[in-house]
Amino acid sequence: EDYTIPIIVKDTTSFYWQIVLAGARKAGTDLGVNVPELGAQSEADINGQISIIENAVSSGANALVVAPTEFKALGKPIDEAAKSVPVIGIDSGADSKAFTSFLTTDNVQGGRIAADGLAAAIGAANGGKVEGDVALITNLPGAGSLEQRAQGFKEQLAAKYPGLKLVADKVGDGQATTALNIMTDLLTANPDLKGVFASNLIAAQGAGQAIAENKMGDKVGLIGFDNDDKLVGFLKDGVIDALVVQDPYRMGYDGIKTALAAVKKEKVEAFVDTGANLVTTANMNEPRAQELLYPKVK
Amino acid sequence: MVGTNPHGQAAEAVVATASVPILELRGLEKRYGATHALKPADLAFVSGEIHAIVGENGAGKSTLIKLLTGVITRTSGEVFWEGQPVALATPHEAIEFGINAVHQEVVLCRHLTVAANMFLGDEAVGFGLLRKGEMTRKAQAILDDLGFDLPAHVLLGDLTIGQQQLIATARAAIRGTRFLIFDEPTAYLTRTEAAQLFALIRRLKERGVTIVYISHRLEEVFELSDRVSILRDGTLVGTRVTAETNETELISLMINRSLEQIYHKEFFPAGDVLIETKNLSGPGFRDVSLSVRAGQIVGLYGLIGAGRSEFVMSLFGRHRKTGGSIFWQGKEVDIRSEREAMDLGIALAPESRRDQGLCINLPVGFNLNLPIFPHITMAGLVPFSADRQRADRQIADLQVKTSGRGALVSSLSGGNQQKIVIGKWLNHGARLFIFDEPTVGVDVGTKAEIYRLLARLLAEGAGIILISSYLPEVYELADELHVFRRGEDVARHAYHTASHEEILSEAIGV
Amino acid sequence: MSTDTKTATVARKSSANWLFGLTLLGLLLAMCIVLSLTTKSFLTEANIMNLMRQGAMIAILAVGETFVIITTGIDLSVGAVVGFCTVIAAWLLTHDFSIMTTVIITLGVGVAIGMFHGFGIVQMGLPPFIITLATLTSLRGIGLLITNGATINIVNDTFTEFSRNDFMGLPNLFWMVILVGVPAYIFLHHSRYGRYIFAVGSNMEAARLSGVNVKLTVYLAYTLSSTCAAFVGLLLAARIGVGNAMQADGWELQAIASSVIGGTSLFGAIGSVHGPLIGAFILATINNGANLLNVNSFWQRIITGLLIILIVYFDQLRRRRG
Amino acid sequence: MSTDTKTATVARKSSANWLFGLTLLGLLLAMCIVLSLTTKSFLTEANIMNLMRQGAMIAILAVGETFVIITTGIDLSVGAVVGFCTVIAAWLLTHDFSIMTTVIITLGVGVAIGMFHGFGIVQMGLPPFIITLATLTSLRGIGLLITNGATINIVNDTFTEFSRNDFMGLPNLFWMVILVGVPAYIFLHHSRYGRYIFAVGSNMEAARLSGVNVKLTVYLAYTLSSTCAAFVGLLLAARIGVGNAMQADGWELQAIASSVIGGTSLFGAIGSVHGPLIGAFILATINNGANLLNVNSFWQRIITGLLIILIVYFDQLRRRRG
Ligand SMILES: Nc1ncnc2c1ncn2[C@@H]1O[C@H](COP(=O)(O)OP(=O)(O)OP(=O)(O)O)[C@@H](O)[C@H]1O
Ligand SMILES: Nc1ncnc2c1ncn2[C@@H]1O[C@H](COP(=O)(O)OP(=O)(O)OP(=O)(O)O)[C@@H](O)[C@H]1O
Ligand SMILES: [Mg+2]
Ligand SMILES: [Mg+2]
Repeated sequence: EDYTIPIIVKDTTSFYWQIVLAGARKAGTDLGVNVPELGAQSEADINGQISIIENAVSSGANALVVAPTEFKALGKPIDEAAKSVPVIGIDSGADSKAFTSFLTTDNVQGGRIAADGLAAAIGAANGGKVEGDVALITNLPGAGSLEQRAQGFKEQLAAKYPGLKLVADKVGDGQATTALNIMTDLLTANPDLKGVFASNLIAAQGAGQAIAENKMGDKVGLIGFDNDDKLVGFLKDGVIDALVVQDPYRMGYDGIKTALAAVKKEKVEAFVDTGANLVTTANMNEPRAQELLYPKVK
Repeated sequence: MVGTNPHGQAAEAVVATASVPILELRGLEKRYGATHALKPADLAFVSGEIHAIVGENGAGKSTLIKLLTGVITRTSGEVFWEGQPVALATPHEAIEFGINAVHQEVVLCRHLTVAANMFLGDEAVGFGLLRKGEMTRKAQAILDDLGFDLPAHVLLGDLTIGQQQLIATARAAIRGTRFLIFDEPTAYLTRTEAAQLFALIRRLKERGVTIVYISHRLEEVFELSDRVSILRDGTLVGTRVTAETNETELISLMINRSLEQIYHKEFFPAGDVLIETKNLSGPGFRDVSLSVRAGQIVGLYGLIGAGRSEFVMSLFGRHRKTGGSIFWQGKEVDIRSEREAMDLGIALAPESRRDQGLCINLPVGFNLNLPIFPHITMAGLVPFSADRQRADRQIADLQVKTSGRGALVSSLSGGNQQKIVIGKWLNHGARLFIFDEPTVGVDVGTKAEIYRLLARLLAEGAGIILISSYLPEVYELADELHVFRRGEDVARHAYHTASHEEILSEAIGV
Repeated sequence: MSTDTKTATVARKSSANWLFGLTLLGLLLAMCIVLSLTTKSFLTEANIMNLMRQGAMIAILAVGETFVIITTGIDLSVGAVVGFCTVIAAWLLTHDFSIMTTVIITLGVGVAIGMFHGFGIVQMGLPPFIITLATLTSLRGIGLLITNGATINIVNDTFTEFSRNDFMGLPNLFWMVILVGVPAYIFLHHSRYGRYIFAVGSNMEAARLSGVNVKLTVYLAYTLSSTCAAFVGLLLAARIGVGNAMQADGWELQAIASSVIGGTSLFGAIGSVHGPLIGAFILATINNGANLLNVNSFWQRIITGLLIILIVYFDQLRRRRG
Repeated sequence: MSTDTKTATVARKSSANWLFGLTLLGLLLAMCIVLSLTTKSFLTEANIMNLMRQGAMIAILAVGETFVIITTGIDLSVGAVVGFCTVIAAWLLTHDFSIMTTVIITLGVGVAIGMFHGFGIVQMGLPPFIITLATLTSLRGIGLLITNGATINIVNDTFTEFSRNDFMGLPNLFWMVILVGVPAYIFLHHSRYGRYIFAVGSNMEAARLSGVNVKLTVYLAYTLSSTCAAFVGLLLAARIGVGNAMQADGWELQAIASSVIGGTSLFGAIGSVHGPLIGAFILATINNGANLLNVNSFWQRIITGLLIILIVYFDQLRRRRG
């Protein structure tokens, strides 16, 4: 029998989501499932994702794998969709009890890990002293997972690292160039800046470039989130001290696999944490890190 | 129907008490920055009269009219309406008093229908909705009553500029119930249409409407008006009872010197044939065969829409011909673009200065030199000096009234703009000059200069095609006169070999 | 005289005007027929309902935008106004305002934004492009400030269910298109101020000389546009159940594209209400169809661009031959 | 509002044209002085160099856009062209093309896109807004397709270092502004085709009847705009070290805003090269200043919007007063 299980990500135009899609594609070929790859125009495009879910259901999918753009907003549409087909959630949560299964990274936890990583980097660079000014760069306002990372990061700073003072909480407009400009200006305005958390791929690209340009890799700790060749290069060069890396490939792969199981009325795990890992310059050559850093996209 | 407002109630006939001024100006003045467009003027319009205003280009006539209709605000002075001081700050206020104007450049909405334009700002409404059918019917009735053979339901933009002018007139007539101003209304009209207009004006006068009439055609002034005021350089130099003055006096008041002859005509021996068409057809005209020789003016006369402009546009490469052939100095040519025509040695001053002739929001010098940039370009760049010299020379030669070559064309008066349209071709070194309605809106003095200029071009060995809807002009100037009717060349006359009446009936086709 | 021939061509043109609306509708129908034949899921009740929901919001925005474009203006702020108004609505609802009050206040915000645009254009003499671009930027900022960059959840179920429910077999969102479209049609084509909008777009000076209150007309057009956008903001808030200032990013371009596809001229004075509505649903159908056909989302962008060119091109051709 | 007052304004303005450029420059200087006094880091060599880098790319885009706007057109595609060209450049470099070849091919792509716009406008008769909006959409799609939605990492250090390095004390990126600005100035203000651009923008028919090759002029303007955008794509690729189709999103609006702040009229026939350059650096200074003053990112948006209104308004006022 032919099964169609669409995977609906937040934003098809970023590398992270391409890894998720690659995992799903692989699962599709492995399991003989037809996997349409769908996604909104940007991580903030809630309405676009709702329309895609509606269309996917009415086009006769057997199950859906969804990465909800926004916790609350996607709740009702997912409830609605779950009336017709099983829905598997990946990456982020939604305000719905209708998920058959749920494979996510906890983004708040990811933010905490980033804070830990930053504290470690600052400690290493300053002879063990974990104190000084730090900053946060968020790529785009209004995107749920980025808010959660910021939240986790700030909570952890307040709870565990009283010596680290958040002097700037900047939000860009989705452009690497803007993140680059923000980072350059941060370096200018805060000569004593000790560390920065750039909470996604694009923001980390911009921030990393600014640090590389100003040759501040040794002085300023930088933690990124997610990974691509560019960021791995920065990590190698010591521009970036650590990356918080999720396992998007597995989310995609297991999402489809779980969905197929659900369609076949097999028993599935209700909740799986796919985890967020801190990959540093030191541990980046370990096999697991390599697997995460170089996913099999093509 | 005339003089009724759009809702059909008859306007109260105003009893003309000849001595009471309906509108009076005291010290009315307008400055545009450094330009003193109208110096303090005192003038009283008597109820029920036809009051003509004459003056050179840029004398301030349109400025005066714009002040009276609330289009622009005055710098100082007072206006009294039936003895009461009034602000006249907005067009709306003027319309409320029953003051309306047909402005010099047709100002209506091309995208609306004729009927919608006629009722614009004063629509018939029922239950909050427009009564479109009713307005179209009424508009048609008014047009028919005025004897204008125009449909009310078409888009205004689909009419010729002359026809648009008639619509503007009709519109003003139904709204300017007390005081109506015409700013050069006949500039784009042919004889028959002008006659219709005069009939309308006389009927309005009978109804007691006060009329102000601005024209550069003095015979119209004498035909129509009761009194005439003269403006020179923004100064009101006098008012005369029309019956007690004459053309010579008016001209000398206007230009401060006398002008013995307006139509300056010189005869030159006909030279070689510059251009010849054989059975030329194209959009809007067909089967036209004519030739132009050096030293010769070929006049094209016809009613509006007769196809003359279309014909010359094909000669100039603006439209493609659909049949026949063109010979340039004996050789058959296919003129595919304006640039090709120019390179052959053809220059064309088009009929509509606003739509075709000028880049209105660019400087005078820029406009004058636009056709000749390829000639003065050196190493891809336009040298300052050449640019400047040529512009300044044209401004001086044509006596363009402007603050300098850097002034924008839009700040010039209508007649001076027309000089730019012509002037931009004089540096080009063409052999065949096509002038389409070259003297629209031009004052008598300038007209005489333009005619002199034509003679100069002929003397230099050029040939000229002169299109005019103003019969005396082509009649007096053309060595050979062609009459166009509905796209065809229906008659040809040598200089002064036919009467005005003959030519007119050939043009109308009766 | 030439009048006769002119009248004829004009008559043909004006009768072709209505036909033109029909022909765009024909294009929409043709697309639907093709999709019905090529996919098994297009012509299902569920999908048609989805399509109606998906096209609805841009359709309403496009109508508002059309008023502005007819006056030769442009309103780049509509997307930002939509996003901003989701925030306003969500804030009000979470602060226990009734739905009625929320709707009224949110629409009032739309009116105020439109008035501000009118003020900028009429009183300050700013180009519409600039003032609406500035509001776009600022409104997103204000919305983000109110929500502190996050989203506000709307807990009012009556409100959020509205956008999902149907009435007499049609989605409520589609009824809203009718609710806006019919008065807009009457206003634009059959009322005095509707005509003034055309007059101002055709020749502002002529309109002024005719005693038309040009300033008021400009105020009106921008206010209508912003109010439509505020209304869409309410609908979007109901549909997504949250207030978030970054929503509806780029919708202004979609609204303008819908309007132009629907025959509105960016040079002003030409436009209708039905055209933009059809234009918006054509765009929605392209997206819906591409999803159903499982077209890669990158190809979808490419195809959308090409289709916009083709549609507008053929539309121009037809009108020229008219 | 009336033509007459407008005309009067413009008449006086044309003599004040040069002064006007100076006065915008004055505004820029005033902003710099205020920032020097309120922050200790603004007037440092490092920051001034940063500012020069930050404004450079929009400045070049704005110059290209200005050519188009003067012809009464608009080019919405420039942001997308920039993003697309980062992809082209990155792809070429990772496929071992030399920097020289990469630069030439990428600029060639820009030329081709501009020609396509010219074709759409001149031959197909499409409104500039529509054809460039369509290219915007399609180009992003093609770029995403090439990169498969990811980024291409550029490993060529000579290439990426270019955007970081200085020459004679000025950042290379700023030299690029000069490299584009000076020929653009000469072209627009002193060459025959530069003048034709103004003529076409003022009155296309009059230009045509004066022997101007209107079609060629339109082609030229759009080609220059796209080529500037392609050039910026190269600079951006060098600066961020990746090719990514989604970069430079919304830069078209920034370029247009810079141009208008710099005195270009969206109704055509009014504009310069120095104006847009100053406009772009004014916008860059606003952002730089806000960052140095650590203004909240959301407030930054609000302030940018308000400043745009204020600057354009006072500029209008000054021009009106002469
Ligand atoms: N908007 C304006 N700005 C500056 N100067 C102006 C403006 N309008 C008119 N002028 C100047 O005012 C003077 C009077 O112009 P006006 O249009 O009243 O002349 P006119 O008598 O109607 O001439 P014409 O017969 O050519 O129509 C001219 O010198 C003209 O250049
Ligand atoms: N592009 C066209 N294709 C076909 N017919 C046209 C075209 N343009 C104009 N015409 C028709 O050609 C005829 C001639 O119009 P034209 O404007 O040339 O007359 P004219 O003699 O120059 O009169 P006017 O004094 O109004 O300029 C008109 O009947 C007009 O409708
Ligand atoms: Mg005049
Ligand atoms: Mg003619």
